[in-house]
Amino acid sequence: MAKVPVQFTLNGAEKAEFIDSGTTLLNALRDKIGDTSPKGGCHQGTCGACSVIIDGELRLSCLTLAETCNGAAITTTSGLSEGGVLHPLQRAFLDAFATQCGFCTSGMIMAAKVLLDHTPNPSRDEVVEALSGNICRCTGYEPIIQAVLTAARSNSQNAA
Amino acid sequence: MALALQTFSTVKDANAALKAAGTRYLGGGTLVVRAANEGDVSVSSLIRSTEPALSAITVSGGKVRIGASVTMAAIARHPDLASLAHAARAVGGPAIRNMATVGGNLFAPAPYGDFTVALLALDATVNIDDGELPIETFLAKRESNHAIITAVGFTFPADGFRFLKVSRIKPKGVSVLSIAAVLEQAPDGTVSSARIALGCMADRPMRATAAEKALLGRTLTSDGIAPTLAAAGDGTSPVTDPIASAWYRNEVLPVHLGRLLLG
Amino acid sequence: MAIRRGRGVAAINYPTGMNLGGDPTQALVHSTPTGNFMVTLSSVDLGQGMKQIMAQICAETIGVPSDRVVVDTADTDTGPHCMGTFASRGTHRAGNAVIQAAREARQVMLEVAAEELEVNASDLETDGQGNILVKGAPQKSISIFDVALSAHFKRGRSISGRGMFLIPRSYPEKETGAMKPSTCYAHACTVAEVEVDDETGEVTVLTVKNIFEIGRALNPKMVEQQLIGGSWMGISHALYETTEPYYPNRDHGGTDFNQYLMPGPGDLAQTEIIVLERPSADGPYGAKGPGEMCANPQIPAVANAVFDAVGVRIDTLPITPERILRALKAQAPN
Amino acid sequence: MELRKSYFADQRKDDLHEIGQPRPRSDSPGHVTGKTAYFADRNFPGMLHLKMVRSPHHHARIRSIDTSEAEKHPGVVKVLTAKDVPHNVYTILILIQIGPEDETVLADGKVRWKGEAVVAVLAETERAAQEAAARVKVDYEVLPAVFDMEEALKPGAPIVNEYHGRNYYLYDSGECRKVRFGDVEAGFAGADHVLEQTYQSSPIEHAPTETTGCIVAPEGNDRFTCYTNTQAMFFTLDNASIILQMPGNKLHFVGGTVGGGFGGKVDVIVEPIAILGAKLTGRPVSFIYSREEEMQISSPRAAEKVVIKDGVMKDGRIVARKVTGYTDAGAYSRHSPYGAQKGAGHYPGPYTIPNVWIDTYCVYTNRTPSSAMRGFGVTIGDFALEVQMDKLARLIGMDPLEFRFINAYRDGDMKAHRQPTEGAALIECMQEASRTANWPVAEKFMAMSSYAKGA
Repeated sequence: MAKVPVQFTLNGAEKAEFIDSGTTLLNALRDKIGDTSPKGGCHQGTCGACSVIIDGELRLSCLTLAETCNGAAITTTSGLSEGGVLHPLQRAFLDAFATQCGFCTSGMIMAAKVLLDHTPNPSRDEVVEALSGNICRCTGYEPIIQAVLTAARSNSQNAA
Repeated sequence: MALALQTFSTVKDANAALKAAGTRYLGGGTLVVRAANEGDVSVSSLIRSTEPALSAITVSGGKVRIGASVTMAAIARHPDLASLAHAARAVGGPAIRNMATVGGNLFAPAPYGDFTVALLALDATVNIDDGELPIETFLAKRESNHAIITAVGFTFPADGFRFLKVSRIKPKGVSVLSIAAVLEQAPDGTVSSARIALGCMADRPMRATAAEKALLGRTLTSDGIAPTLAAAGDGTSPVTDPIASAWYRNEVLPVHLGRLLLG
Repeated sequence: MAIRRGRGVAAINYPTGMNLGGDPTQALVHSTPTGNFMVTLSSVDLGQGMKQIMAQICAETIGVPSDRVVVDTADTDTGPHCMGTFASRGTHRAGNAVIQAAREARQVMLEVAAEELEVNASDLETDGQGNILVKGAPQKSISIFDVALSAHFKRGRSISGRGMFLIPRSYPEKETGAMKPSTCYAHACTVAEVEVDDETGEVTVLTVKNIFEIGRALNPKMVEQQLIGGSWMGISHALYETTEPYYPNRDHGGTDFNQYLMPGPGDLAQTEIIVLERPSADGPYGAKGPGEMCANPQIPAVANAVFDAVGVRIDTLPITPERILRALKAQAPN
Repeated sequence: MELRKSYFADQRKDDLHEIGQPRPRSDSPGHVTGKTAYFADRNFPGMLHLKMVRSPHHHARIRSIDTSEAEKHPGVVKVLTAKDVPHNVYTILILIQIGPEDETVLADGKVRWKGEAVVAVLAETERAAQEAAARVKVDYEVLPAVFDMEEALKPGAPIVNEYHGRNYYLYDSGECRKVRFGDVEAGFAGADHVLEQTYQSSPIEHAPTETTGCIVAPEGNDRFTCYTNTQAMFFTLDNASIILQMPGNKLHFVGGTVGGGFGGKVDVIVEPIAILGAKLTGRPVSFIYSREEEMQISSPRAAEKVVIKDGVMKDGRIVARKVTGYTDAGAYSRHSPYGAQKGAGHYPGPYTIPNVWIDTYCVYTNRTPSSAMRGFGVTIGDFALEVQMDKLARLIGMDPLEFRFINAYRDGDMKAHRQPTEGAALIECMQEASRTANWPVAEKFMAMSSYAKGA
């Protein structure tokens, strides 16, 4: 089987691996690099649990071939907290009791992070739209929406 | 055979590679990688091209050219395509829109392919490496297409572009149906030309030609559009899928068309 | 076109634990040398928060803060038997087992403390903060940290306990059906308000007001999580979900999250939740199982609200736009 | 959410240290940082991937199975058929003496539902397993199928499952679980109105975001560790032990952190075959349902049919209720015989009715085997009961909420299954609903209490 090189930064750290051509980014991250924070809930692009940020854009790692990410900057939920301090979104998800089984959580946080990076003070409708590609079966979404709105408020307070 | 990806810098070389058996062109991956993940073992080689023109949007003199690799997100945020933004945003959630391409959408089977419904109403042309063809011609035999789509082109209507997607899940759900319309009205308000395209009313986007005809010379009032709504279902053969049955789609098509025309 | 509004009510009860009993759960509790407590189980956390709740139950019973309790669960080499996480049984069955184990451990802990303080164990109480005090003379005290050290290194005692909870199995009487399905029941009453588009059959659930009686909210924020999520699932069952949308034709079942329909974040009803607590006689600190019943009353409440809005009864779930539209058309000639 | 502490305050101690406190969840930091380890987050060198060849038919005889091409396919390590499974015919509730064994791990001679597992392929990669699965040839003789419970119960219907020999589960009480209380026919005869209605439901999928699965690793000492998302550890271990004819002490199950269950992960469905694969190859094995399998192959909530016949008086009293409940088990029992009789203990709902007749049936059809789901045996029954209550109230021109107060059970009331009511709280829930939803009812109802009649 043809092995191909992939090289990108993952949460700021350089990564280089040889992988089978045609390997999805999700499988490369989980099986080769050992970052299991993106989850494989469907491998169809319908659940959002595998969401990662590639060069500032939200992407589904299950539908992205790893070898198309050469030179990219990839962010996953496992890389959000710095020095043991949680990212404001992570803190807000905790405080809002927005996780139950937790399987969708890291994808939700990725989707929310891209939103807040571009839209620091989103409306509720903007939050709903940003989360719309991510499925949660436990929470009924409302606690997650509230967590994102709370994180946005705490961001803007810090900035003020 | 394991799956492998081949990348070419030109469309020409990629087209040559696509002639081999078991190959398929990789756009944004939302259709092709999904199929591979789901166990479609008929494809063993994915081909893509990184030619820059595939990712370009040009707008000049009312003419629009959108490269086939342009994503729905790129269309939605392009300042010159603002009136198309809601049709681009009708596709998927945010992550899908960052991946799904114009070229891929042309091949998306019902209940997908909402943006193509818009392109059909816009009377777009579909470009390949050595020519172009009308979108209706392309759609009619898209299964037999083996050439890489390079771009779509259309003339931007001054105004009068209308688009509606009906889905059961909000804000992101696949279509019960989608409708796009490009209407021109005479100074007295009567419709002087109309192109109406429907999604999910057949296995691929289709024109509602009887409805279009019935609209000519009519005003956009409840009474004025009545013949159009009566003709809306002519020639349709809607899909039945988990979202809705063919019966339901036919029943609500006139309702939604009416709301789009009067809205 | 008309958007019609209606509201409906439903009231339900729900049994806690496996039907007819006979479903054991066991637990072990022991202290570390420095007075932290391990709860060992084989119960499964599906996301409902079993680990956190068992920590709070153990902590309450021992008399320490819950962050001094670690729950180690679901390794069959170490965890004692649990029948499983289903039938709203986790908190009730495992919670009772943990209480029994924690009580036994607490008794040893108090005996060691009594030896250290030179008093009778029956004269001691815990302050919930990690200290053991002499009743009526709180200045005379010892920390659980010191008690555990003493037990381990000085007195050779194991501060530990075993817990077991089993409701004996009930066998239904063949002819009359006399039986004991459950020992305690949770309750709910839901009022739903909907809008129905009478041209398309589309239903929008505007509000749901859920009153749940759950015995005891052991952790109110976690109860709230389950109740909000359950209420959403109930609405989802009422209006959307099916694996065979056109039965008896079994084709066209959804195979992904695009085509297996559930309400999205833009479809949420304004949801109000009120909790009543009538402690159950045999629940851990009075708790009943809220996890399943919280998704039930919305279904008939929405069905009744749809009737109230447009005057057609959809007696087959799910209540899809197609079923409503067909019923409206059938009714139209009248 | 609000706690209404004014209700039942006399029965409750509210000054506890930990109970009643909104402590943060100990597992949430792991969730928000992506560190929580689910079963599939483990990766073992040399791990094989298992893919299942499934029946394309609802009901068919298997004439032959040819795995030769699949076995030769590059990357394939093992292909398993029924003959490889030591105890291939099983039923999970055998652990609590509910038999007979009626389901095959891998189909043997016959398939009884579309999607049934026939051949398991183990390969070095998922792709190789998929390719090889496509090369397995199964020759089927299609048989007539029955999908409708009423059809299945008619004489002459195709027999779905020969291990039962009839298309319903035979309880010790006969073809259904029965409850008989008072004289229901006398009740109907004396009623002002009698209303009989039928309610039905479709199968519903649990749709957890994490699909069903497990990873099995040989420990090198003839023991096997199974990382699983089962909802019931020992229940799964003990059933695997029976199916594999392996002593339980050879099996080590690790789990307990699950990406949503809702009842969908209590079937013992992936673990035994994955352990068998690991045993026969000496390699770690991963068997994880695809999303499509989760949606269409894993057990759904059963389709149900509920027929309710009520006798009601003009003053609002329900004097007789007869319920016939049908649970569509699909082709195999799994948990359905239990769920069906759970309905018998649940009807006639939280109401005190003097004359009650209940029959609940567990019916076999060629649909996807159903099993437990959140509200098992009750959810659809509650839909039927509470829509029926609404219809009855409208039939006699009474407010639906007031109608429920008239019939609500209270402490001490005898239930149809002959247990006295304890700990009732339906009335208080309805009183609070009246207040919260601004749905006024007569003062006498607001003055009622669950504690005792007439109080």
